[in-house]
Order: sequence, then C-alpha cells, then structure tokens
Amino acid sequence: MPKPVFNQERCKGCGLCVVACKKNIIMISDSLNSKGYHPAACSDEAACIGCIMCARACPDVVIEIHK
Amino acid sequence: MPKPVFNQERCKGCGLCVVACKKNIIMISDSLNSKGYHPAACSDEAACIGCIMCARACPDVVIEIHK
Amino acid sequence: MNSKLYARPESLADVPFHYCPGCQHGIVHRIIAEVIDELGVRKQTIGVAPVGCSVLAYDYFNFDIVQASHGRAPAVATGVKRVCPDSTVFTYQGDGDLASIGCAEIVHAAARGEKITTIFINNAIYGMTGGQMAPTTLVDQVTTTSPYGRNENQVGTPLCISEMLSTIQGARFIARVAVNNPSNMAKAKAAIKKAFQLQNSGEGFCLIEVLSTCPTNWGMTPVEAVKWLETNMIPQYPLGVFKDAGGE
Amino acid sequence: MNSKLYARPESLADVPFHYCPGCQHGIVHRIIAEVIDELGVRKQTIGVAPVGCSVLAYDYFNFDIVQASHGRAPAVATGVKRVCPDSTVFTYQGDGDLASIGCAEIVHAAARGEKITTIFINNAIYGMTGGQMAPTTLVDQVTTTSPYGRNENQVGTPLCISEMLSTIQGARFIARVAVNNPSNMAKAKAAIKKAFQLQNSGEGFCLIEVLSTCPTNWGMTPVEAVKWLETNMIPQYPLGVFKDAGGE
Amino acid sequence: MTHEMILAGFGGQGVMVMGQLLTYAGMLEGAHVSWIPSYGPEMRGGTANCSVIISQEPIGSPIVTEATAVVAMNLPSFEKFESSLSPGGILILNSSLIDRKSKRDDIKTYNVPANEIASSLGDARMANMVALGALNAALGYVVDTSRIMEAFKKIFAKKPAIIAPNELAILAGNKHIAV
Amino acid sequence: MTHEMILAGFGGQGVMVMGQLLTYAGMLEGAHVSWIPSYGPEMRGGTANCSVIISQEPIGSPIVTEATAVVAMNLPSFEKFESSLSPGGILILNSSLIDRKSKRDDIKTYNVPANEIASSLGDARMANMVALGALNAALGYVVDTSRIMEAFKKIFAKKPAIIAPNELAILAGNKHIAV
Amino acid sequence: MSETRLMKGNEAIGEAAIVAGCRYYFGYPITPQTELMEYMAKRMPQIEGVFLQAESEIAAINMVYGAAGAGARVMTSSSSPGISLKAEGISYCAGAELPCVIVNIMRGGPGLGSIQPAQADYFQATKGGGHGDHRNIVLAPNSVQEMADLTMLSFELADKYRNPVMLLGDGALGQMMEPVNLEEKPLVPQEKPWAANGQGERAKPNVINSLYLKPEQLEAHNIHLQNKYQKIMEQECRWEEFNVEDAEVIVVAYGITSRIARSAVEMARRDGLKVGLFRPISLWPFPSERLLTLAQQTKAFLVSELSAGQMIEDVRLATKQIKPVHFYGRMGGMMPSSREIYNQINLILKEKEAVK
Amino acid sequence: MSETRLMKGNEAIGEAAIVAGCRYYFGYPITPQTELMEYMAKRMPQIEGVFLQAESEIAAINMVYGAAGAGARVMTSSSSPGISLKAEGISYCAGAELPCVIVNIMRGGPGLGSIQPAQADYFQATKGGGHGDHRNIVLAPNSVQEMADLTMLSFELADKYRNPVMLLGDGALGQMMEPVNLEEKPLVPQEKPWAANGQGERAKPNVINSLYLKPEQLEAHNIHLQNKYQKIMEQECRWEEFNVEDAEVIVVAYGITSRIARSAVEMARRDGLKVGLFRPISLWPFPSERLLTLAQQTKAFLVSELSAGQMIEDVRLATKQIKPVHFYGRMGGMMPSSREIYNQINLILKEKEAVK
Ligand SMILES: Cc1ncc(C[n+]2csc(CCOP(=O)(O)OP(=O)(O)O)c2C)c(N)n1
Ligand SMILES: Cc1ncc(C[n+]2csc(CCOP(=O)(O)OP(=O)(O)O)c2C)c(N)n1
Ligand code: SF4
Ligand code: SF4
Ligand code: SF4
Ligand code: SF4
Repeated sequence: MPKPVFNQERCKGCGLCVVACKKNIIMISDSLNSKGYHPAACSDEAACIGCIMCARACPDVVIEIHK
Repeated sequence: MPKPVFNQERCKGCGLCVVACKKNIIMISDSLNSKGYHPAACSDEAACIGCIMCARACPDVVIEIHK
Repeated sequence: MNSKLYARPESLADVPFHYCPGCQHGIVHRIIAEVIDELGVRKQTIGVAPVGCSVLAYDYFNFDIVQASHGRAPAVATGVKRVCPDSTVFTYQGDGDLASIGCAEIVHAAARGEKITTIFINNAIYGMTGGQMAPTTLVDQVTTTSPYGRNENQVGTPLCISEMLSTIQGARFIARVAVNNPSNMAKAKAAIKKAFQLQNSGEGFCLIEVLSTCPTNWGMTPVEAVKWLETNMIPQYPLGVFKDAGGE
Repeated sequence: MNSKLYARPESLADVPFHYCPGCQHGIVHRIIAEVIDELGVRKQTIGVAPVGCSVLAYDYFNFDIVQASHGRAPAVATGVKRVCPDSTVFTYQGDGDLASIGCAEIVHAAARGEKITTIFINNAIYGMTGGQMAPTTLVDQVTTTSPYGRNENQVGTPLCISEMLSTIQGARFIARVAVNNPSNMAKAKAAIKKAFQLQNSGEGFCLIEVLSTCPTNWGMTPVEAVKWLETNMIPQYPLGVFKDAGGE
Repeated sequence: MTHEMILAGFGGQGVMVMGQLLTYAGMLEGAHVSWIPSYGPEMRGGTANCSVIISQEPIGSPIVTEATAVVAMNLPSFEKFESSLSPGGILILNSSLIDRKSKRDDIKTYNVPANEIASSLGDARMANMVALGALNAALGYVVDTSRIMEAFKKIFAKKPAIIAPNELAILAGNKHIAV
Repeated sequence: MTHEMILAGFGGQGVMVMGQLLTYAGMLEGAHVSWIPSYGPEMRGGTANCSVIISQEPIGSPIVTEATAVVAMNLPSFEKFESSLSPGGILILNSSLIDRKSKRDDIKTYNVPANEIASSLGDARMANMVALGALNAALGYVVDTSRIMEAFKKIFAKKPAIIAPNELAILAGNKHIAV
Repeated sequence: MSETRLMKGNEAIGEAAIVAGCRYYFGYPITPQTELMEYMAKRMPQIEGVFLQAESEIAAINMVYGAAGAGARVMTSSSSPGISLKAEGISYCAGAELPCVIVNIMRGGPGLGSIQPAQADYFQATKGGGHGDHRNIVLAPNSVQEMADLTMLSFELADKYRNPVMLLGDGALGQMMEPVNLEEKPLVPQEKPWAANGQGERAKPNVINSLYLKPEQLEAHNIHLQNKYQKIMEQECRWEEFNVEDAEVIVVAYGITSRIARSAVEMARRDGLKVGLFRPISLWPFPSERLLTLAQQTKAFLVSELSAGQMIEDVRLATKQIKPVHFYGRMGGMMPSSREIYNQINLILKEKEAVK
Repeated sequence: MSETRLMKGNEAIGEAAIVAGCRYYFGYPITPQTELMEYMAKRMPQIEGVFLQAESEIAAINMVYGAAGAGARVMTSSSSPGISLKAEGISYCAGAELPCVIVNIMRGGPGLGSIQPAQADYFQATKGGGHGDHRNIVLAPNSVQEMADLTMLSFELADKYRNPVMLLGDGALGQMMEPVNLEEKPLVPQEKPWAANGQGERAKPNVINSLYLKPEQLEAHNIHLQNKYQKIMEQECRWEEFNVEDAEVIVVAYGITSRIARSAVEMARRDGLKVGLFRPISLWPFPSERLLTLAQQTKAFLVSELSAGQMIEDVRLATKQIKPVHFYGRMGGMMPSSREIYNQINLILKEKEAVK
C-alpha cells in the first residue's frame, strides 16, 4: 500500500502538492509548524495510488512515498 | 583634367592605391619620406581618369583628386 | 531495502531549503540530484553555485561545491574543469547572475565549447535582492526597479538566452524547459540528464534553461505563480530544444 | 570652390594616423567621417573611442569624443546618449574590445535597444597589444597566444557577433561589410550611413561589423592581407544584412 | 527617558510596519527616533525584527542590544530576544502563538493573545496592531494613539478603507493592557 | 668599465635584435648586462630604441640616460639621442640615411654608410649588423665577435642560412671603423 | 519639501541627490543599498530624470563616466563587492577628471562575505581604490539627515573639483529610518565647457580622456591632479568634535560607529571620565592637522571601526604617533555596543593609571 | 635548465612558474605584461599544462579561483587597469583562502594612463585591493633573476598560507632582459585536502566559499584571517640593505627604483657621503620592525617611488616618524635618473648641515 509521508517541519504550506494530487487527498492543515507555516497532510491515506506526483511537485522534498 | 595629389609625408607606402588604380599609373617611389616610408606617386598624371578609386583605397587619406 | 516509491536522492543533503514557500529552485535542485544519482557520478561532481537565491547550494547538495562571485560561475567552472577534466562540472545560475552581470562569461564558455553543463533558472526577476528587474523580465512586468512596468522603449525587451547562445558554434545542446506540471518536469529531467551525459562523454557546452517561479517577488501565491508562468512566461520563452549539434 | 573630386572630409582632423601601413582602420575612419559630413551632424556627434589601435580616435575625428575603458564603450555611449538624446552617438570598437571583454556591454546595449550606432572592426586579432588571439580569430590561425594555431577543441571556434546579436529583439539593424574593394566599400558606406540615419530618426540599436585587415599582426603586406581577408575571413564571416527590423 | 525596543516575529507578521508606525508617531511627538530592521538571512522565512528607539536625547547607536521593551510575536522571537531585555523591561508576548511563559522575574511580562483579538475584530493580520496598542499602553503611552493613526494614514495613504479597523485593533491592544 | 648604450632607428631596422645580440655576447663574456626596449607609442611606426648596458659591476638602472655610446640608424633617432651622449662618448651614425653631421665636438662620431655596405653584401636588411660591427669596433671590442656570433646562432637557431652573411656584415662594420 | 519625513538612509540619499539636481542614476542591485536604486526607479520617471538598471556594476560606472563626460550630474551606488568591480571605472573617472557621486553602503567581507554592516572598505575608498595615483573625496555621514546633507555636498564638491566623490556609509545607515529634512536649494547650474555633449557652437571639439601616451605628458597630468588633491586637502577637511577639550582619551570613529562611540563617551562622562570623540566626516581628505593638535593635548586615542583596523593608519600618520593609538574593532557585520567601547576606554585609562 | 639565459623579466616569471609546478595559467593581454602570457601560450602546451586566454581579466581571476579551488597551482597576470578589474575576484580568493599567484606589471595611471613603467598601484596591492579586510602577500623583485626567484617563492607562500600572493613589478622589469638562472627544484607536491575536486574517497564533500551569512561566523572567519596575517607578518618579512650601517640618510625604494637608488647611493659613497639603501622585498608584510631599528640610528629617510608617494605611508608608520621621511617620486612612466636621486640626497644632507 503506497503511503505519502510528510516531513511536516520541512513543509512551507505552499500548496503545490495539493494541486498536484489527482486524488485530491492532500490538504493544508490549520495548525502551524515551528517555522510558522501551515503544513500539508494527507486526508485519506488509503486513497493514495502512489503516483508520486505530490512528491515531484514539492519544492521542499517534504514528501516520501513509502510502499 | 583630374589630377591625383599625394601628401607624400603622410604616405606609408602600403601599396593599396597601386592595386586600386585601374589605369596602373600609381607606383611606389624609391625615395624615403621623413617617416622612413617609400611614398606612392603618380607616374602619368595625364592618364588619370578621376575615378577616385585610389583615394578611396588609401587608409591614410594621402590622396586628393583635384579637377 | 528500497521500501520507498519516492525518497530524497542521495545527492541532496538532508537539510531544509531556505527558499520561499513554493519556490521552484527546490524542484530543480531535486531533479539535478536525481540525475547525478542516476548517472552515478556524485563523487566526481563539482557544482558551481552562483550569487542569487541559490547561493547556499553548497549546503544542499551532497557533493563538492565551489561558490562563485556574481555572474562568474562559468569562468569558475572553466577553472575547475580544466584542472579536473574527468569530473562532472556544472553551474547553477539565476537570470540576474547569468543573463545580466555574467553575460560575457556564459557567452564565452559557450564559444570555447567548455565541457561543462549550465542549469539556468529563468524566473524573470532578481529573487535574492528582493525583486528587481532582470534582463528576462517581461515587457510591462512590474518589479521594484521597473515600478511602472518594464518600459520597452527605455530598457528594451526580454533577452532570450537560449536563442542567443544557440547561434554559437561551441554550444552542443541548448534547451528550455519548465517544471510547471508532471509532463514538463519529466522533459526537464530528461534534458538535464542529457546535458550531463553529453558532458561526461566529452562533448561541448550544454545549457538547460528552466523557467521557474518566484512567488515572493511576483507577489503571488505559489499556485498563482505557476499559472502566471504558464500564461505569461511560456509564450515569451517557448519551451523546446534550441540546439542539438549532436553527432549520433 | 569645390575644385576637388575627392578631398579629406571635414569630420576628419588633418593629422596623420598612427596606424600601420595599409591598416584599414584608416579607411573606416574616413567613411565614418564622410557619412557624418553628408548627414550634416558633425556638431551634434559624440563618438566613443575604445581601447585598441583606435584608442586615439579622439585625435583623428573632428567632433566630440569620449575615450572609454576597454570593452565598455557601449555603456559609456549609453551614459552619453541618455544625457544627450538628440545627439548622434556612436562607438568604434575592435574585436577584442567588443567581442571579448566587452561582450556583456554590447549584448545589453542591443537588448535595451539603446539608440546608438556601433562600428565593430573585426580583424580577427588583437592589434594594439601585438597580435593575440581574439574571439574572432579563425580556427588554426596563428597568433601570439595561439602559437600553434587556434585549437578548436581547447579554445572553441570564432564568435559570430552579428549573427548572435541578430537574435536580440532590441537590435534594429545589423550588417557585416568589408572594405576590400570598391564595391564592398560602397556597401560598407551605405550600411554605415543607414545605421546613423536610423539612430537619428530615433530607432533602436544598430551595429555594422566591418571585416578589416591587420597586416602587421597577420605578418603580411597590406596587399596580401586584403587577399587573406577575402579568402579566409569572408567565408567564415559572410557579408550581408543580418537583421533589419525596419518598419517603413 | 529613552525607550529602546525590539519588535520581532515571523516574516509576514508585520513587525516592521509596527515599528515604523511607532517611530513615525514618536517623530510626530517631537522626540528623537530611529528604526532599523534586521535584514539578511532571515529574508526567506524565519524571523524578522526591528529596533526602535524613542528618546528625548540624540540617539547613539540605532541598534538595540539592551532593550527596555521587547515584543515577541512568535516563539523563535521570544527565545531569541528574551535575554536582550534590561532588568525592569517590558515584554509583550503574543500568547496566541507562544505557549511558554518567561522565566525572568526581573521584567514585566504581558501576555497578549494578539491573533485571537485581531481575529475577533475580523482579520487575524491585524495582530501586529493589537500588539502595538498593547506595547504603547504598557509603556504608559510613550506616543499618543492619535499620532500612531496619523502615521498610519501617511503610510497607508492609498488604503483608506483599512484605517478604521486598524485603529480598533490598536485600541483593543490598549484595552488588553488596561484590563 | 661600464658601457651604457642606446641603439635607435626605425621600427623595421632591427635595432632591438642588434641590442640583444650585444647583450647576449656581453653575458657570454661574463659581464653584467641588461637590455631594455623602449615600447609604446612608437610601436606603430616612428622610432624604436633600446638601452644596453655591459658592465663589470652590478647594474643599477637599466635605462640609459647618459650614454657612453649611441647608434643612430635614422635621422629622428639622431636628433633624439645626440644630446644623450656623455662627453667623450661614441656616436655611430648611419650615414646612408642621415645626411647631417653632429655638431658636438666633445664626442667621437663615426659615419657608417650601413645600408650601402649591407646592400653591397647582398641584403640591405643587414644594415643593423654592419652598425653593430662598427659599434663594437669603436668600443675597442667590448665583446669578442665570436661571442656575437654565438649569440646569433642561439637567437636565429632556426635560420642557419643567414649566419654566414650576417657575420660578414659584422666584419664589414668592424672594418669600416678600422679604416 | 521642507517637511520632516521619516526615511531610510538609502532613500534619503536618493531624494537628496534629486534635490541636488541629479537627474541620472545608473546602478545594479546589491544588498544593503538596493533601496536607493529602487527609490530612484520610482522617482526619476516622475521628474523626467533617467533611472537605468545597468547590466553590472562595471556597466553602471561606465554609464556614469559617459553621462558625467557629457556634463550631467550623475550618481551610482553599490555595496562592497560591487564597488570593487567599479575600481577600474573609478580610476578612469579620476583620470579624466569627471565629477560624479559614488555611494558605497558597505557590508561584511572579504569575498561574498555577508550583507551586514561593515566599514572594511576604508582603504579602498580613501586610497583611490583603482590603479594609479588618484583620490576620491570621501564623505562619511553618521545619520540619515547627514546622508542627505552630505549627498548634496558631494555633488557640489564633485563639480567644484571635477573629481569623483564617494559617499561612504554602511548597511546600518542605509537601512535605518530617522527623521530627515530636505531643504530645497535653488540650483546654480554648473557651467561645464569641457563636456563632450556635441560641439555645437564651440570652436573646437571636446575630448574626455585619461590616456597620455608620452610619459612627460602623463606626469604633467599627474602633477596637475596632485596639485588639485593638495588644494582639496587644504580646503575640504571636515570633522566633528565632542568633549575633546579636556579629554584624556579621544575616541576616533566615523559613520555608524561614531554614534555608538558617542554613547560610550557619554557613559564615560557620566562616570566622570575625561573622554571625547573625534569624528572625521571627510575621510579623504583626512582631518590630520586638527588631530595632530589634539594629540598634543590628549593622552591617548582609541580608534574604533567595523574592520580589522584601517582608519587607524591615518590616525597614526596624522598624530605622528606622539600619543598611543589603541584600537577596538568588530568585523563581519558585528557591531560593538556602546558598553564594549566604554570598557575599552576604561582599560586604556586604567593602564595609564597603572603606569603612573 | 641550470644554464644561464638572457630573458625578459616577463618571460622569466613564466618559466619560473613552470619550474615551480604551475600548470594552469589564465590571463588577458595588456601591455607591458603581455610577453608573460605569450610565453605561457608557447610553453604550457609543451608540458601538458593549460594556457587559456580568458575573455577578460575578471574571467581570468575567476578561472584562477576555480582552478585554485580545485587544488591546482595557478597563476594570472595583468597590468594596472586589469588588476583593478580583478579586485572583486582577489577579495574572493582571499575570503575563500585560495592559494594563487597574481602578477601585476604596473604601468602609468590613473585611468588608461600609459603603458610606461610605474609603481602607483602600491596602495592597491598592499592593502588588499578589494573590499573587506584582506591582504595579499606582495613581493617586489628588482631584477630579472629575482623575478624568477620570487615567482617560485610566491607559489610556495601561497600554498603555505592558503593566500593570494601578488608579484609586483613594473613595465621596465617586465620588458628588460638580463641573465637569469633557473634552478630546477624537486617539487614537493602539496596536499590540499580542502580542495573541491570531486569527493572521491573523502568522507565529506568539500566547499570553497567566502559567504558567512551570520555575522558571528563572518567575524570568526575574519579573526581567523587576521591571525593568519599576523603570522605572515611575523614570518615573511623580506628586505635587502646596502651600506646602512653608518648611513645618515637611508634611501628606501623597491623594485626598479631600488636599482636606480642603489646607483645613486654608490655615487654618494664615492663622494664620501654616508648614505645607504633599504629595499623592502616583501611590501606586505612590510619590514617595519627593521626599519624602526634603522630609524633609531640614521638621521633621515628618502623614499623614492614611481608614484606620488604611497609606500612612504608605510615608511612613516614603521618609523613612527622619529626621523624625517622625505620623498622623491616621478609619475606617469617617467623614471628618475640616479643623479636626480643623488641630488635629493645631497639636498637632505645640506639641510641637515644648515640646521646644525
Ligand atoms: C558583484 C555583486 N553584485 C550584486 C550582488 C547582489 N546580488 C545578489 S543575488 C543578485 C541577483 C539574484 O538574481 P538571480 O540571479 O536572478 O537569482 P535568483 O535570486 O532570482 O535565484 C544580486 C544582484 C552581489 N552579491 N555581487
Ligand atoms: C582592462 C584592460 N585590459 C586590457 C588592456 C590592453 N589592451 C589594449 S587594446 C587591447 C585589445 C585590442 O584589440 P582589438 O579590440 O581587437 O582592437 P585592435 O587593436 O585590433 O584594433 C587590449 C587587450 C587594457 N588597456 N585594459
Ligand atoms: S508541496 Fe511540499 S512544501 Fe508545499 S505544501 Fe506540499 S508538502 Fe508542503
Ligand atoms: S594607399 Fe595611401 S598610404 Fe598606401 S601607398 Fe597609396 S598613398 Fe600611400
Ligand atoms: S525570492 Fe523568489 S527565487 Fe528566491 S527563494 Fe523566494 S521565491 Fe525562490
Ligand atoms: S596593429 Fe593591426 S589593427 Fe593596429 S594599426 Fe597596425 S595593422 Fe592596424
């Protein structure tokens, strides 16, 4: 089962992964990380198809896709 | 009557006017000017047709064509 | 061991980037690192970092780096490459760095057919210093030094580096790419890979121009910035291969 | 009064040139002076002299001259022209000056569409300093810094400035001419005249590249040098108009 | 009396403007004033801060190292500048984002939930104005609020619509201290 | 004894080589030597000259201003350097190109028709060698002619054919002084 | 515009230049001076002036050379590495005697260094910077108001002496905001009969040039320049003193450091210590004569700079070292606090005591 | 190659560099140093070295920066205006601590000036030249033999201290021919574990850099540099003395001028005058300590330079001005004769007499 893993402290909440995800399962959190950004997270890991589009779109190498 | 007039002290004896002259009436002198160059001169002024080719070819503006 | 579909490439150090949210410098860094990994040349690679937002590249890449003065990366890379002819040497430069102050150096690296690879980040603006006009700034684009929009009649029109360098015989491979969507990202990576491969097989100068966003200085969200790049930059700077003087 | 079919133009001071015998710098000077005379703009002309054999242009021309540092004539001319927008401003530059050290300045003068005219003397060598390689030196040509002939693989191939600058949108008129024979001289003069006229009617950047001899550093007689130019330089640097972005 | 202040927060929290408004107001009061930003590595994210001095005497160094007041809009700023306060100094903490308390007992700390107050006024981006109001009140109104608003109108001349809400935010900040 | 010499002529007359040969020969004799060219504005035509010093002591300035000998291969050189000669100095005049006489009576002047002598030997371009021979003779053979030829062979290693004629030119110069 | 405004130092320079009649600006972005060029980008088009972002610092100084050669009041600005790139151009301006104003808002070095305030380009600024014997007039403001005032003075002096003038500030002065008052002065248009702006009605063409192939001529030109420099040294020394009359230690500092030092001196005076401040405003010409007089009456000097010690050489030269010259400097963008300088003063005074 | 050859100074530098193991040369033509690059163009291909004519002086110094960063022994050369253009690059080399050798064969300035010999870049050379606190080791030969010897030393010192070394000559030294003997020394290959030449077997990547964004770090780096400079000042002062023991006037001169001065001193000695010569060989570090000792025993100094007076500042600083320091200089490519200097010596001695 593919699973997107977010290194949330590295996330800057830019939203590029949100747009990149065909499955629409990434969203920006309400909480802040210690840098003051709202990090992205996966709202429905089960729906992840492992296309790694989010990881490729992320400028901060926040996302790894585990399998 | 066109007449090529050489400012011989300015001439550097490069020979470009000699080549340019269709009438073959320019030649390089044996004498030296004060700069150490053998200046060009017209060997047959009467044959000059006033085409001003020599004047145009001369890099040192040595030649005027009087009429 | 490979329990990951996607993981950070080895050539990228495990530290956070200082880039602004959504800045595509990070994407290009990652692609370069992937390519270096795939070619297996990390330990023989020497990168040359510019002055610009990517000045700290030496913190991010996991191979030797020489930090260069503003615009002179191609000259620095020339020095490096002549000493280490068997290494993989590349410069990473912004459009202020490469197209403005460093214009002579890039033209002459190309003219010499210097066996280096240049990754040229065209974001139509000076990022690091806070959003001044670049030679690549679009006509009418507002920047801090073209506050009324770039005035064509006063300061001219965008300089198209790939087109210009393609006229130079020593340039081996010149392409313009973007990282705005998955398919373009794949093309970008392929072009960058090819550029490195050509260098490693001893061929001449290669440059890959990457259209890139600067959300901060464009005054947009990262997502808006990608849109703006698509609707404004790509028409001015068409993507594609501009020169491929290749034999085989 | 005009009892002369041909006389020294008024824009040329009545002093001897220091140029070597047969050097075509003198011919180009004269053509420029004729054009300035014909356009009647001597009193509003400001020339910018380079560093190179023509550094002493200020002694030879009979109008205002600003002597510039090596390669920077286009920047100096930009300063002059912005202060005197109604003047006729031109630079006169050699191939070391313009194509090598001054490469960024000429590219950016073109990119800005700076309303100046550049006369670019391409003699495939550094004259003043005694015959070093220029970016325009031909492959295999022997110079004091390519004593075994220009090695394409080490130092690249000739840089074709007119071709390169023609890719720049701000360039209005770019042509390459030679003064090796009467017909080419006429074409050269026409091109130079057109470049000045375009400037005076407020149009953009114009550059006329003039293929020229350097008998001294080529190690030839002046007449041989003209031949060498015809058989070697013109094939590498074809004559003609490379860009004419003109409206009318 | 010389007020030497450090205002600090995330890049987007408006601490620079906060400092400029205070400085401007001080100038309008006829005091000697200076404002200087930190600039540099912080540019791309991280913290931003500025030094503000309002004094009855000519100002020596504009850079504040021994502060009489510190405004910390986020945790990193708090951690960085807590120690810069002179004994007896004033610390304004944005308690909306800072969940720690100061360990110093030789200073006077005010916990101001600036984001929440601002949000309650309709726009969380006005947290800086709330903090400014709080600071000014805590300092015993070193400048008149009307001066701040005069400054605000100068700086945001092109955005008259935002004047009223921001004034409310400042007043809310004042009020929080008074409470 | 210190010989401080100036050799001058037109650009193409070979005065630089003349100086270098003499210097080289001096070095082979074990003397202290220096050679320095004038360079610069003269490059494009006009006169060229060099200073040569041959001395038993270490050499101070290599630039000769008070010469013990001057070779003038053309009129401008003569005019320029006549006054640089110290009293008692030696002046070699290329009388082929210089139709004036020196007005100084405190020096020793030798008129050498160098071009004509060289032409008579088959090549006017060897006028410099004639002058060199004359100079060396006039100086009482400061260097041995064989040293000059040794130097010549070094410098023109790639042109063995010209050795013999040039040696003849030097000897002709010697002879002209002897006469 | 005689209203008091709160401005950044960088902006104050820009506005003051405009007040001084400068209508041509050529520059290239670099922190921490960029606000100046951005200010010019905004203002110049409003007053029909020319703002041009050059392709490099080298191009910028050469545009300045061209514009100055054509007779304009013209300015460029940069920060340390960018000023290094202008070295050749500055030498050309000096050689051709072109009036122009060059602003250096210094940052930490060497190399790329940092963008924080520094004063480590003192040597470069005061010794000419480029090759050959040449000097810039160098003015060092210590407040935003003075950045404006000295900018105006710079243009005057540049025209008066046909010489480049360098305004030397640091990142802190460039970035800080203070109240500033810009008094509009009526501009006396400067006649520049030597300018190359088209021969027009002149009898002869004008030439702007620094080449003199004959050494005799170049030496004569250099003597002319040196005579001019001598005159400038006689007429244009500027400085400020604070509590020097009875001072046993005189702190010598310029620019931002002089303000920190002033606070330290005030601290010391509050403690009853006899301490004063000498602030050179013109760094070249350096106010040597006055400093020598002070050396005769004080016991020691403390030079404080944001460098490893550069102005200290001029202080030593000026005072002929008849009194000890101590040094306290910070580098790389670090700023001393007033207390640090105060401590140094104390050390010196204690040493003196000990010696007694 | 231990045979004595007659070589131009410029060529001797080139050959000596090769003997010293330099295999990389990047330069740009400029009179009067061009023979050096032309020599390299000929020789380098013969020994599988790299000769590259850069597109400009700026490109050349940056190629040097790259090659030095990759661990090579590398050289560039130029003359005054070209050295000005290298100012930024030199500061970068100093900041990144890259060993390299930079040759300046000085000509007349300012601006385009002339191509005749001069010594007017002393300030630029000895104070670092670029922005920020940095220093080059500066060596000043006065003969063709020494041009060779000091070139070899330059490479050694550059590597030893990881610092740029400038060889400072003038047009006359570059152009003149003298006998020179080049002794081939066995090369000790220098380990450069810091070089960025590909990580290879190293545990970590290497970085060549001069950027330290945090002021604390940049200050620490500057302190490190200053400590190094201190060590160089202690260990690398070089000079030559001639007849100074009993001298009442000591002439201080370097490079070509020192030879002219030496002749003048000999003239003076022949006339029974007590005159000596002090010749700094390292201009930075300047041999201050020795000069101070001499100041205690002599009566006056005469500094002679081909400039308006630059080294004189170092002489004044070194001697603490306890004895008068006079100056005699020529500019713009003019050279003093030995007699001129002799006359100056005489003047000084007469003045002394008169005072008595
Ligand atoms: C000689 C010099 N000039 C100017 C600067 C200031 N500077 C730093 S980065 C930069 C331009 C950055 O723009 P760009 O190259 O487009 O890269 P980006 O930051 O957009 O990635 C400038 C002008 C400098 N450091 N050095
Ligand atoms: C900054 C600088 N670098 C180098 C030089 C030396 N220099 C003088 S002219 C010249 C090149 C001349 O060649 P080119 O421009 O082709 O003109 P030409 O003499 O052939 O007409 C050079 C390198 C200089 N004066 N200034
Ligand atoms: S793309 Fe990366 S940095 Fe941006 S929101 Fe997604 S995970 Fe965060
Ligand atoms: S072309 Fe001119 S310079 Fe040449 S030989 Fe003829 S007249 Fe003389
Ligand atoms: S300023 Fe622009 S280019 Fe630089 S990091 Fe931010 S978004 Fe990226
Ligand atoms: S060196 Fe060449 S370009 Fe220069 S004057 Fe002589 S022939 Fe002309």
